[in-house]
Amino acid sequence: MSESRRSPADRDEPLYRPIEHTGAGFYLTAALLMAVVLFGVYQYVNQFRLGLGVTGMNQPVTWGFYIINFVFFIGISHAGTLISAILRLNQAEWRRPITRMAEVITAIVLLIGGLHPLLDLGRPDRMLNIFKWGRLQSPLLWDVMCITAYFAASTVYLYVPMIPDIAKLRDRGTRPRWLYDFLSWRWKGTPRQRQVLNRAMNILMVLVIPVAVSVHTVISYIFAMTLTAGWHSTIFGPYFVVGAIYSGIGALLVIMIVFRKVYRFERYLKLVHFANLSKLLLVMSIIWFYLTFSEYLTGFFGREPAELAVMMFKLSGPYAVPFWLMVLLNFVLPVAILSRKRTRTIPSILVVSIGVVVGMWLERLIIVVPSLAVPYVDFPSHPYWPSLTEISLFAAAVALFWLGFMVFAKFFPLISIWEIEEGREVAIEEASSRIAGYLPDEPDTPVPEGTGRAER
Amino acid sequence: MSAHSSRPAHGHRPGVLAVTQRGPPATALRRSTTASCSLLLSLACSFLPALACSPTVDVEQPIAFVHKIHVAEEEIPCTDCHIGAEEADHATIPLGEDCADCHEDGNGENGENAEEARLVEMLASGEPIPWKRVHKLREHVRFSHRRHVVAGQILCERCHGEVAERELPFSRPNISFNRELGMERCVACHLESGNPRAGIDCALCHR
Amino acid sequence: MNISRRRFLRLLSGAGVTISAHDWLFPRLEAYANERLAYGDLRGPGFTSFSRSVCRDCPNHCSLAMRKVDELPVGLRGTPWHPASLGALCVAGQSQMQALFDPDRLERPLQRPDAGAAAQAVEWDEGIQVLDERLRGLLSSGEGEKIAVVDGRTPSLGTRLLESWVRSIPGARYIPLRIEHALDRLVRQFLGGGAGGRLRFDLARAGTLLLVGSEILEHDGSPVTQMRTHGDRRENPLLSHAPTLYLGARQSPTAVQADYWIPCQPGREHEILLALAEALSKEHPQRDSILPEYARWISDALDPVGFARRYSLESVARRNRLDVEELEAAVRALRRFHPAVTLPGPGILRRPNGFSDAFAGLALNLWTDGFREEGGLSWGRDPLTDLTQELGLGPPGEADPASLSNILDPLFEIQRSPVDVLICVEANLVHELPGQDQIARALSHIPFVASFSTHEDETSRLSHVTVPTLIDLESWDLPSAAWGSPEASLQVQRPALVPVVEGRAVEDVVLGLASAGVAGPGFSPGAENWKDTVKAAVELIVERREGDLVDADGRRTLESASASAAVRSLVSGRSVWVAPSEPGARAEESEAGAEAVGGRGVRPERPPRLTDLAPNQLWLIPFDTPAVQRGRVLNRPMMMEISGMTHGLAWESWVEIHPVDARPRRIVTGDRVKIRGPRAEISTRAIVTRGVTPSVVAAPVGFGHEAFGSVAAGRGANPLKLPFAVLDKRTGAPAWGPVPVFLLKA
Amino acid sequence: MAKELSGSELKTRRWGMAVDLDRCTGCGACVAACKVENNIPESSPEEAQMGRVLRWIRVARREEPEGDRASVSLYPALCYHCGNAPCTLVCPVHATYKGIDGLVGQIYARCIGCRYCMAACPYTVKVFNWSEPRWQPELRAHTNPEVSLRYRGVVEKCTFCSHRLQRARDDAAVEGRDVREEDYQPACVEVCPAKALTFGDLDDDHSGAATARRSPRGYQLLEELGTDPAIVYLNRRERRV
Repeated sequence: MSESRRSPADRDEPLYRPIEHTGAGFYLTAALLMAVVLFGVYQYVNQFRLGLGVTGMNQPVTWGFYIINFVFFIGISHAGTLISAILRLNQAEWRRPITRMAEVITAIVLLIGGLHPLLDLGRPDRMLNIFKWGRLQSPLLWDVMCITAYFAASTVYLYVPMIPDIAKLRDRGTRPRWLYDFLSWRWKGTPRQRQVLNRAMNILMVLVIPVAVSVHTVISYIFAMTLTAGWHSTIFGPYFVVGAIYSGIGALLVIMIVFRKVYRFERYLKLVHFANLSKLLLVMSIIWFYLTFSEYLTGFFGREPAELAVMMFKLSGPYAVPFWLMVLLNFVLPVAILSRKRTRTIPSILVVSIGVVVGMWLERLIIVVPSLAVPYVDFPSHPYWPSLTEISLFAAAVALFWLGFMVFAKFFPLISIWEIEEGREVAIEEASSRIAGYLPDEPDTPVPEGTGRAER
Repeated sequence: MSAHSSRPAHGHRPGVLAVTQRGPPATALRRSTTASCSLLLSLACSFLPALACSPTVDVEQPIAFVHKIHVAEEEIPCTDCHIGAEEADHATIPLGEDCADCHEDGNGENGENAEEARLVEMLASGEPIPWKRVHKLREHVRFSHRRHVVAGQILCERCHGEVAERELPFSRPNISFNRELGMERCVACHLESGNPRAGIDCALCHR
Repeated sequence: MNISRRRFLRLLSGAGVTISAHDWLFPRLEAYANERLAYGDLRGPGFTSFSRSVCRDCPNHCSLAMRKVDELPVGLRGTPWHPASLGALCVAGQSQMQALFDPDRLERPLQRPDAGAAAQAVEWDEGIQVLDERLRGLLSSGEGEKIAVVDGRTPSLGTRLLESWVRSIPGARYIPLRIEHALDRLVRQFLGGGAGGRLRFDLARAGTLLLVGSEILEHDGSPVTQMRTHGDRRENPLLSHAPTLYLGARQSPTAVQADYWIPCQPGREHEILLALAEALSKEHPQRDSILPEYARWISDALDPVGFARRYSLESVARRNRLDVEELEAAVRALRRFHPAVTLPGPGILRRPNGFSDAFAGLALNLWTDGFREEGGLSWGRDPLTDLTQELGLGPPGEADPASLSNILDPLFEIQRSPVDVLICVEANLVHELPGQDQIARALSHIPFVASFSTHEDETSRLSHVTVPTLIDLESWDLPSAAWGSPEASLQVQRPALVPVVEGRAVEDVVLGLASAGVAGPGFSPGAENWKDTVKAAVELIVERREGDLVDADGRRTLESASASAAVRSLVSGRSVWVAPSEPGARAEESEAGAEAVGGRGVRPERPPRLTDLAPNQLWLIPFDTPAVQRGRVLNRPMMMEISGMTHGLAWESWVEIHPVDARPRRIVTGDRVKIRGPRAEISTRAIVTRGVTPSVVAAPVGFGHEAFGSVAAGRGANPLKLPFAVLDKRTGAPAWGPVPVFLLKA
Repeated sequence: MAKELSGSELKTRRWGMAVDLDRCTGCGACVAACKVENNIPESSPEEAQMGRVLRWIRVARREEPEGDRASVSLYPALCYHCGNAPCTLVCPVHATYKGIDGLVGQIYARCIGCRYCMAACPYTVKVFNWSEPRWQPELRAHTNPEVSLRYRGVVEKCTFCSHRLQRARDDAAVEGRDVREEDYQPACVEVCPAKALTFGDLDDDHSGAATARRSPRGYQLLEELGTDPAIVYLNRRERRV
């Protein structure tokens, strides 16, 4: 019936559907996720009251699930902004239905990931000491700065391209009106407004990439700046960034496939998008493997005892299962499945990307725990097993992510409507003229001055 | 609320709470913000008392001891009664026996008054005088009177003010910079003292 | 600003709720904060003072200073002028405060209608009355021989008092429960330091130290002296290159400190020793006279050729899976640093294995002749020895080391048990001796058992009356001389603080019984009160030894005139040591001691052979550690935590096994394992380590209390459940030597 | 009474320790002394099983396999008060810092419990209060008043008994002199029965600790990391810890 109220010419009606129609499934899922989140909150209150004793961390393994999840979630956050910024910057035309989802992932996951260090604090009540007495020398403080900057940048970067869509929603009279009214900044779509929007996006695009790279580099510095064997490595910066982008793409693919199914976006998210993204995933998988290989080979070849002890702990010790599972999920499976066109189907991509997300979580586990569990000196080691608190907080974080995504989808379109429209209207011409620009000039065209001189 | 107004800087300040109660313009969203803010604030308050170092309410001393009579008129040096000041960490409140040295016969040098009569009565009962402690150091502070008084040669007045002029017993801490008795004040004094031993190394003052 | 009525009310109620919540919360939180600050409140100006006492956890009797801040005890320190400890304290000694303030301490006597039944707290007089009646009954019927008293305390004036009270009753037996036996004592004498940190026995000339399972740094006795002596030996420039060889199954701290560890399975020490002796004696001028000595013990020795072949270094090394080079190095060391000293460990002697025992003595005699001639071994003189008589306590009885076995052996054979009343004074027989169930069964057949103990322990659970005792820090005594001290010292044990538990000293109970007529003729201590007795004793000593008085601090001799002042200071102030008038007066004792080591006159028994071990079986070797002290200190949480520290364990016991044994059983470090012996089964954690030899399970002794306070009870397992209750006949020490066991993953 | 001292008159020191492993028997007396002196509560059995024992000094055990056996060494391990301390570099709030006379301090009131310093410490000597420490009331009342009682959520570690240094400094200041070496000794050094621990000023060439440092037997733990620990181990045997 809503169809009848709107103009039949609105081809992008399916994109408004999730916002304007809420089924029982939504409430059920939300309630379920909410329950998980609330249980996590309850567990955290418990932890707040009783101290970190409720976790499974112990004397040599002083960092556990919270830090693993922190690195993991911040890594996932690279899905968005970085990918969408790079694709936008490259003017990759297939990006249009993807960027929004990627950016939403960033914003939500960054919020969740950024909370994890607080979960990990022994005295969360003294958290403000970081600002009051902060020492710039500590990589933890760099982290605080980078993550806040990244959060700010990526939220803005999510919000700015959303303004025209919000205006559309406002114009359609979608409730709550005040929300769209307030957020649309009186967007009318005037040429001036478009120009400002484009410029803002261009600036943000360029700005957000170094910030994003810095975030994960600095997170790797938390580890690399210590002398701990297995952490003290120069490759950690790029290694973390690559891993982050890798896991980000994996998460993006999962989200895309799930919401494509749920919200019936099949017309928008076509196989080509998945194929393109999965190629990117494949490339990242190979780069990731290359870096992992370099990291482990240098460690192994040097035969430095402490380094070797940590490595053996991972390769053949108690962490052998997660390690080889990680290699399987992060390298063997993606390469085996994604490198052939025949197997690059959506279900198999879903399997691979879930595998990548899990594999990247395992990678974080394998980076954080074994180095602590095998200290330089003789220290009786105790196996690290997460407690119920840690597991439920992890579950709560994941649930919160899905919940956040669902709630976002309830208020804002998951696919950038105006960009799709823009694509339809101007991009084909623009792209074809751009492609024409790549082609060799016709013989009768005069050669520009500059090129000629350069050749001489 | 007024009872808490004397709390030092790090303690709970009623003013902070009042800001949130004033209430921003009434949108549904912001109302809920108010609620959550006050919740957060009361949560935050729960940590502040751990920092409490002194009574926040006036305490009533068992005897209306007048420092003026003892210090200004009788010219008794501080350390005669507060024996710990030169020898130990805490300056200490004199024991009943120390009072009895002068007040035994129920006749102080200034003649008897009602308070002295009560003192003598208390001394006679043999029970220790129930002085209420007004100076409490925070648990993580290592403050040694000996270090300041003997090694640092800092006069009592420098911190405790004009005790000699005081006519009422102490119901509140009487550090001259009490309202801001925080690390900043310690550090400021340490920095300007010029004594090479009075550094600002944390372990000098933190246990 | 425009405020609607509704909004105003909302704000008002919000503020009200916040304020009232705050006002409700704040006082509580402040109370909470104040409670945390109450600590500061309790304290006065912060004046520090010290009061002295003596630690009686072990016979070393280290002097303690209890540090008090504003009269509140806050810690213990050693005092540097104690001749044996020189200011050090061992790990257990420092935890005494925890014993003092243990909430599980007994405060009133417990009475049980029947051994093992539920206990009922009774009034002090009521509890003693029961004991009184029992003893009086036997006394009046002249059946003194049915009374036995086991005393687990270290020797002191108090034990003398108890001893002479018991001995005054005709026939009654006084049995000191000295787990230390003659050889341990010798070890301690031998290594024990003298005053001023100088070794009393000049080990600089000892050259190689060959320790045959003798864990001088670990087992019983006085950790402080042992550790310190070890340190001194290392510091000695002459000795710093003299090697120490350790022959044993486990890399104990002693073995860790030794320069050579010759791993050796239980029961095969003799082989290696014989090989060493054979190699050494080839060059010995008295080889011909030595061989008959061998012959007395070894039938093999009758055939010198066969002996030489059988015990050649090569064949012994092969049989024991050792490198010949290792044994050759040992021989070189023994030869080079002549004369060597061999110290056989209790593990060797305690086993009913006269063979190794004898050989160890033989080797000792061979290689320590030089010292014997110079009279190197001499005993300090214990001032308490002469004192007891003058105090009216009668002559000290000859401590018969075998008497423990004399009493316990019949206990096992219940029918012949002559004991009607057994009194255990701070002696937890059931926990500390091997063969717990046997001992428990024996106790249950004694008509009346009384125990004196700070806690309700395993023995008091089986006794009819349990009388609380005081801890050393809150009672009076004159502990006996420090072990190994050449000038026997005397120190006064005074209450360092007001007794935490309102109780009575054992001696006060004894004196009370005696004054009520429960004593034999000839028991007439001057005072009725224990404190006065101690004071009188101190007075006496000062009188008799005026000239010898040494100030505790400066070690200056005091003027005679100040003797009474010294007495006062003894009782109220600081400790004073009395130098002996005739050092070394007991030379004959040293002979006896050496004799005990030589082991002559003991019938040799077959050593347990490796073939005795069934397939899949392992040897269980229980061992002592200073932080456990056979479980006597495990009521202190600190000891529970420190004892397993090097293995990363706390509050638990463990067994050490070799990977070779662990692998087929799929055991890894931290696994729970079951150890099944012929008589019992225990379950504890496994530590897989190459620090033990294969086919050995090494377990610390002392864990696995079933009672003894909530801290100790139910933690870990007691390996002494597995061996039989066997006592070494000669030394009276329990034999907890190797037991064949099965090891299973639980 | 104190004389006014100018800054140059006060001697700066670098307190350090020599641990003679030929003398150390691993008896654990230092551990007990430390627990008593510094009010370190006992962990509950459950916590201990998880590896959360609070301990500022411990006796570590190193096992180096040699075929079927191992050469075992025992050595006391405590905060090494590194000259170039990795933990102080990473602390975000200045709770662990390089203090006077080379001591690495830990301020519990400032610590936020991020445990970064623990992760950064190559010696694994810092411990964390995972839960509120449980004190038996009687024992809590008899704790050392010079050392604070810690609470859940903060990191703690050996301070070389810096409260003793503070006392010594006060005494010295009252007498108008410098702190002498004999004025100040941590509890573990004081109590060691084998006298394996020597404490002193490493900058003073004549002190016991400095002499030991020069000994051919001497070496620092993880020397190669460049942390410059203030504790030197002495060991004449080939096996080193």
